[in-house]
Amino acid sequence: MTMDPTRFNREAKPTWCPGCGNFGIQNALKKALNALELEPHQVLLSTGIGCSGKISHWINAYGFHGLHGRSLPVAIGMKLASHALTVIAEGGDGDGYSEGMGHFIHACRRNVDITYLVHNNGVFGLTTGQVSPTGDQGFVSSTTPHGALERPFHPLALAIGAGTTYVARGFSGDSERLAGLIADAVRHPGFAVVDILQVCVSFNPDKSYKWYQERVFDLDAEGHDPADRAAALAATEPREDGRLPTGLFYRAEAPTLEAGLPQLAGAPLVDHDIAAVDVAPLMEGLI
Amino acid sequence: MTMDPTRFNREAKPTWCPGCGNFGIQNALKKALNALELEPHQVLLSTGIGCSGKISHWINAYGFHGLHGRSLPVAIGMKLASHALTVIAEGGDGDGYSEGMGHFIHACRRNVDITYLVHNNGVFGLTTGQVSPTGDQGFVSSTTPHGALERPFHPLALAIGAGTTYVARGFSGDSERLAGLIADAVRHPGFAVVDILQVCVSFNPDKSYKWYQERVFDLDAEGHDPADRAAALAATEPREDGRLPTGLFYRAEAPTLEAGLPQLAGAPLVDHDIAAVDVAPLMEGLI
Amino acid sequence: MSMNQLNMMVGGAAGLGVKTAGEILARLCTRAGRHVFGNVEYPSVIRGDHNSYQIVAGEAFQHGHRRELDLLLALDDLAATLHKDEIRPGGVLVHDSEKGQADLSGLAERGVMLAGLPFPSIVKEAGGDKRLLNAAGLGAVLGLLGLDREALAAACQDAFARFGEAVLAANLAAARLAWERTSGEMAAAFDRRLAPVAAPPRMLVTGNEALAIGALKAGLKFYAGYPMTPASSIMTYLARRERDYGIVVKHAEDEISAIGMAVGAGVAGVRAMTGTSGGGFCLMCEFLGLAGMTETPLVVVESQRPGPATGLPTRTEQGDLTFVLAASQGDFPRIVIAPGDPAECFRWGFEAFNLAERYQTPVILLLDKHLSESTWTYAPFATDGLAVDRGVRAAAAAPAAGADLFPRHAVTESGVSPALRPGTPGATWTTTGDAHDDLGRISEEEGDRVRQMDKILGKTRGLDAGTYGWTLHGPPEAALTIVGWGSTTQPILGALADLGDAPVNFLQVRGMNPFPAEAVAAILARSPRAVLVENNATAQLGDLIAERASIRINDTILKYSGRQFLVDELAAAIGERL
Amino acid sequence: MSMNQLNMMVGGAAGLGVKTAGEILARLCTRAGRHVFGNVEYPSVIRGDHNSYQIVAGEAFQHGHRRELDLLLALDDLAATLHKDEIRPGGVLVHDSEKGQADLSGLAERGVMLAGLPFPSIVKEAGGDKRLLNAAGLGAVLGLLGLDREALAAACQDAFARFGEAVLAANLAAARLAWERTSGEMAAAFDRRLAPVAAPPRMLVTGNEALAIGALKAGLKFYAGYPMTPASSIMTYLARRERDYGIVVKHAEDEISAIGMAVGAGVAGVRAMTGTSGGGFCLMCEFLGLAGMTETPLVVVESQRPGPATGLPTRTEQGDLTFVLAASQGDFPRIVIAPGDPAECFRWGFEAFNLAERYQTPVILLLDKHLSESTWTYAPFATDGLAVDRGVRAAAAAPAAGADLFPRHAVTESGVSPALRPGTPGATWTTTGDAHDDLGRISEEEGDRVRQMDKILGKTRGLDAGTYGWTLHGPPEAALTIVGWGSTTQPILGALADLGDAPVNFLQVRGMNPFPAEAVAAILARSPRAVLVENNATAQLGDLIAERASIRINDTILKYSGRQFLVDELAAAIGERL
Ligand SMILES: Cc1ncc(C[n+]2csc(CCOP(=O)(O)OP(=O)(O)O)c2C)c(N)n1
Ligand SMILES: Cc1ncc(C[n+]2csc(CCOP(=O)(O)OP(=O)(O)O)c2C)c(N)n1
Ligand code: SF4
Ligand code: SF4
Ligand SMILES: [Mg+2]
Ligand SMILES: [Mg+2]
Repeated sequence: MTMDPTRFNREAKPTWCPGCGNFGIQNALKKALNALELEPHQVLLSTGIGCSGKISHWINAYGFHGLHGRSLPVAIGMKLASHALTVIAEGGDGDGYSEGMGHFIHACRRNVDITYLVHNNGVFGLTTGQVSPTGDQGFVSSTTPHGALERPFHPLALAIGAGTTYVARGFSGDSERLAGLIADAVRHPGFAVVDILQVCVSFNPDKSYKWYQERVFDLDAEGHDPADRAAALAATEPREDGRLPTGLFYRAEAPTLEAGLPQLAGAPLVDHDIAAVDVAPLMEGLI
Repeated sequence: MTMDPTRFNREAKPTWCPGCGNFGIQNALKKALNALELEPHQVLLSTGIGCSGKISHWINAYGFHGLHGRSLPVAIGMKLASHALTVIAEGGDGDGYSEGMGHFIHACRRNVDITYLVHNNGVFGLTTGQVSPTGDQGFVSSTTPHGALERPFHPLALAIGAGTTYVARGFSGDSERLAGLIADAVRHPGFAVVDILQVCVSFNPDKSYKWYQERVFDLDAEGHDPADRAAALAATEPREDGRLPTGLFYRAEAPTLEAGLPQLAGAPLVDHDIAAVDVAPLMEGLI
Repeated sequence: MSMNQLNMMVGGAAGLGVKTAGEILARLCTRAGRHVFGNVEYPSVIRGDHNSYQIVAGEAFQHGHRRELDLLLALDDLAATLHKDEIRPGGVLVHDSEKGQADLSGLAERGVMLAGLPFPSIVKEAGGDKRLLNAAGLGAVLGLLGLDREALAAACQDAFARFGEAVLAANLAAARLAWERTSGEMAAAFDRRLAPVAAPPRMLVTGNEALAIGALKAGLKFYAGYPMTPASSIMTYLARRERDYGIVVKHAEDEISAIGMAVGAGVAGVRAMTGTSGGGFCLMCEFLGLAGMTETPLVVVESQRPGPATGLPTRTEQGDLTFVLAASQGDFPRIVIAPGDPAECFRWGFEAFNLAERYQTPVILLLDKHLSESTWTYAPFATDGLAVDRGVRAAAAAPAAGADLFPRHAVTESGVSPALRPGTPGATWTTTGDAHDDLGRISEEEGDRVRQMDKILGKTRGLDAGTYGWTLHGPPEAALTIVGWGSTTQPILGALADLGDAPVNFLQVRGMNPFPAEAVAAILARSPRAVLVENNATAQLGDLIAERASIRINDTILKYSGRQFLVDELAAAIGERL
Repeated sequence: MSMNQLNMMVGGAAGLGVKTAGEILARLCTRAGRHVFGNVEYPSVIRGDHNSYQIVAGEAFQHGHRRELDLLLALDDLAATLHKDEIRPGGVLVHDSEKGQADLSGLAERGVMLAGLPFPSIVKEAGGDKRLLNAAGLGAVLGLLGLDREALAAACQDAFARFGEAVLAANLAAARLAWERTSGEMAAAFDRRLAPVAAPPRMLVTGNEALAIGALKAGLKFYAGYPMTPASSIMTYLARRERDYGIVVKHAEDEISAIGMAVGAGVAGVRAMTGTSGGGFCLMCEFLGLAGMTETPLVVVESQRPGPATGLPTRTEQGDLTFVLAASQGDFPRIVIAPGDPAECFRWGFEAFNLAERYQTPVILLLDKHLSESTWTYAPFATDGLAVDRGVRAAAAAPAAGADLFPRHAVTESGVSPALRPGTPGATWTTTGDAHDDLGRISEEEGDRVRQMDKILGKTRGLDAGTYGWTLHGPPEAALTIVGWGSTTQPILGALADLGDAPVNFLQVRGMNPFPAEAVAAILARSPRAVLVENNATAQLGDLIAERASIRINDTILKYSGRQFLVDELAAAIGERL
């Protein structure tokens, strides 16, 4: 049976600005889910608050649009409760790298089999353009009228440092390749991060499609070995020529957290029968 | 005028367990402050909650013992308000790397001229020994009776990844060398992290003084170049022989956040006269 | 209504410059000697959907907005469709007659004048695109309001000069082309004008701006925040002035850090503030209690928006009162004040710091989107009489007898311990969020615990909310007493003005904690009938009055659609009770 | 007092095994057919300072602890010094007569028997060190209580066998050496015994254990938490059973993550819980509101300790009631229940999940350290009649007519929308913490907002706290009505028992929200005099009653030293009012 390629579409039209990179990400995600031959009901999205986080409303899957900065804990709870589902956490760079930084680092080391997509546009879009942790030093925004003083970090350097087992970067302007990275990330057993360079036409117009297109390239083309951790870290360093590597930075094999939980070896928790749990032995134990 | 070397002592006796590594850290900190020729009133401590965080009660300096996980934001506020003071943030690994992880990463990139000392004992001491984010995988504790599943990270790998300009590791069993690292960290202009391998005799007894002494060594002895970022990152990787590098991992020069604030070029904010601020121009501006 | 009384709205998709056009109009009205009220409505999206800016102007103080529009400038079809029925007979709809598709049937029959303009052609002729639409619309409106060519040029100069010559020229051209079409016959048929009237210079000011200026006047030195509507504009207002006023403004990584930094700055000895809305305030609860326990002065602004959760991020509600009064575990003194308008925002934005230092405890200023982002007109606020009071401070660091520690939490008669700024030579102090003794040392002794709890809980006893915590507007005795707080203050005053000599007064509660229980109880006791007016679903002030003043007001006028009461809507609801 | 009624305390520095010894004694008493109450007091330090474990045992149910000790086992000088004056005439002090330095003067004169033992020599002779001290102490106590050599051996076997042969042998040796010294003359002079009496088997159970078992019975599948006394033992109890019961227990990186994971698990369709104390609850506020807004079932345990801030981390207080009732911005339904003892912890630990799923909203169980960590004895809780009710669930995923979405927030008569578990084929749904329409789509329409707010705020209307939210203990009419809640329940009942036939009854409030306003008002209306008994500084239940039942109770008995009321202390305070 061939599947309807439009099955992840929803009727409603996204409210993103015309030209926003989020459209490309939405497209890529749908393509990836299609390529993975999933049905909409098998997918559960946990998203944050920001322009990015609204995506769960416009992908036909079960979708929970939660709090700013908190998509990861929710997604982890979802996966542990219902591990037969494909669980994807998604949000912005403000969401994930500012408010949610603690969860991010801990998700990296926890290695639950979920996928995390970060729409990285260098700004807080929905709150009208304040600099984000990946925005350039000197970036002028309403909260930094004299230029941002903090230096941005490369989120993937942190992801690798914290032990993530699948680390990639995509570009919102190349849906096709991005779809491939997302599909791969979902296939990867364990925590998979895809940081996505995303164009924000309204608040970061200097980093336009053209600006990115002149800079992004695929690490693959340089013969990068994603098993080489040091090389992956090196790839996160700024380049003199300003070029921006994308693609798969790092991949490693490691048991998922779920693999360490024998109680998940059978049916997902959500399928357990809870009508008649016997707690008599516990009470016996207290006598 | 020579200074009284006991001036950082307080009357009260610490309530730490006999043999606790925190005594060594307390000692080292006092030695460092002494070596820096500071007066007690020039030092302001911001500490977290845990066995470690109580240290501010037993160092004769101005001390603020705040919340679990939040010593860094408080310390940053202190420094920006009163930048002539030496401000030190201090707490445990649960405090700083679990509850406080988000603040840690952002402090690393913010580069405010404060020093951060982490008492890293692999456990939550004060709450009776639950595994911390630097505890070993498989560590059995009350919250992980079947062994911890998450892999520990090396906090210094994260610190370097996030842009810290001074990154070192000390050992609570070697006060002398630790004091040197702390003094250096305080001298360093910018955010300085000293992660301290700390013995917890009550909840992590396997990692005893002896255990550590058999493993720790100074990176210096290997000819490590602290200016070499890649080498510093490599030094955070686990070694096959199980040995644990200490000493200065990485140091870089970068302008402090304060340097980017011309309003701090004169007197510290705390010395500004606020009796007669003229807001008439602001109101004019709204007409 | 006089021809100088105006109720106008600019509407259009986000991104079309609705707010810019609205602000220009509001400022023009202000400079023409009018009092103005401006209400901005926008959804939580960046482009598209629908924004509106409503301007109510007249010779008297303007309390709020009302439904019957004199003029609607519809920058797109959706704006025309959504608001056309709000135009009164005799009013005008300025719309796109060239490409517009909105169904305008019935309007002419109702006596609405249709000022259709070929906007696409106009902006093209002016040498630009959609970005000139708001200027063209502005030109049309100014034509209708009888402004002459020079006044139009001056208005454009004022609004667009800062974007450079070219932008100014294009906008002026677009404005002029539209002005030409409306300033003749159409203007003649319209019964409103914007002719200047003599008036003292007035600010057009939001609650957030007024509060920020008050805080600067108080000597604010440090502000940390994390963007969250409707509090963000406090941070951005302050950030822009950071160098001029020698303060530091920090966009922190999250709200926990923001309040943590403010606490740290307060500990270090400067006046510090943070601000957020309900969601961010959730994350601040723990530090709030720490400030209470460690006796650290701190000012927190909580500007409400409709909850729960993300709710309606850009709309208005008064739904966080109960939360703010109870936030954080345990008992500690907190001062909570809900200003009712920008003048009160200024005053309490100043005074909050004196209270915070005098009582060494957190002070919360409770605003909401309506108060934070709407504009009113005021003469510059008087600053004489505003004296900085930093509370009890130790002159020098004499340690407690027999101890090496300055007694940071010394028990005194007032309950306030002398403060000592870190850095002062001669001693040091320690403090902690753990229970402690007078010297700030951790203590689990029952005696210390009770002693210090009695001390902190007692220290705001001297603060008499009876003196500042309420205002009874209107006649002291009336058949009906309206009870409200915060941003409903001005709509209620507007409604009362509408009701003329009706036997109704208005008890505005401002001191939420400490609470002016006696005064409120006395007023309610002598009032034959009371009705609560609140911009929330459950009448939270009603609960507070029941708890504190032992009177349950059962009659309520509540609105919780995310919008503020319109003056006329409220007048009608009150009128029904008379 | 019968010779079977016992009030004993073990005291000593943290690290000396006070708790272990206390627990062994408590279990021995239980197995000897006694009802037991055990109270543990310890500071927030790991070694040193002072811990105590008090055991009150007798043939009737034991409500709480009281001052007059029959026996004090002082493992060090500090314990002897701190508690020696609590020993009644005729009671015994077991102390170190070899190296002990405590001033014991006056005790003998008061008729206290001094059971001095050479503990250092004993532990040395047993081949060990300080770690055998508690076993030696235990031996001494059991000797005094008349246990024979076999009973002593059995007790040691029970307590120490799990640590291996060698440890058992050493402990037994130490215990026996001490037993030999006390079991003769000294025991003969002591008037209390631990001879077995016939009784059904009883559990020795804490509130946290009872709650955890109730939750497991309800089908709890997921628990996430972050260590925080006094909630931690729920997590550790569950973690140990995680494989047996097929559940997942996660120690998260912080409390935000803990509640976030629980919300995620709830969204996915399992019964999920988190737990913390006040400081951690601060960090959970935002997710609490999100659960309310998205209609996600969730159970949160808040076990209070004295605040504000870190306060007294290992002590007890009821200071978070107001906070828990108001936490998070905006209005949403929350069910808050304060169980009064382990039996109620079990019942509500079970029932909370039914309520959470029936009303699709958060349920908070409010405990405190006293209830969480003290032990009482109960026959195993009855489980028949406990039926799992998962609320309204859609059988299959039929999307709303004309839409591709299952209407997650459909407006129904009851206000509860059928739930659909993610993974169900045939449709999908979306939901959000933003204001939304019936289909869970973000909506800023005023109509949708009001419709959904009315829906969620109305849905707990069917939950009648009048039926479960209160208990009137004692005679229906009385001269004095005690009003209390939560963990003061048992001390109050104990005090009432002490007061015998005094004309006093006790209104225990259990449903904090919804609140049984009518019942409370009716009871208070017919009571000539009422007094609030609360373990906090400001009588928070008093405020709640004033707010909800319009009655202000001015007479209060408050304790906020971080310790629970002693039964006799409370009986005296109540007695003064009779
Ligand atoms: C706790 C909390 N703090 C602040 C906000 C306000 N807020 C909404 S979206 C946002 C930032 C969005 O930036 P990002 O995550 O980068 O998403 P983008 O809009 O750029 O996709 C903020 C700060 C919030 N909703 N909740
Ligand atoms: C918000 C909050 N959560 C939890 C706690 C309880 N708590 C106190 S100390 C501690 C852990 C301490 O571990 P660590 O920071 O490693 O310090 P250590 O005791 O090992 O020095 C925790 C979880 C708290 N005080 N506040
Ligand atoms: S503001 Fe930026 S990120 Fe948000 S929708 Fe517009 S273009 Fe996209
Ligand atoms: S528990 Fe561990 S860290 Fe805490 S005082 Fe004892 S030895 Fe030190
Ligand atoms: Mg962004
Ligand atoms: Mg630790």
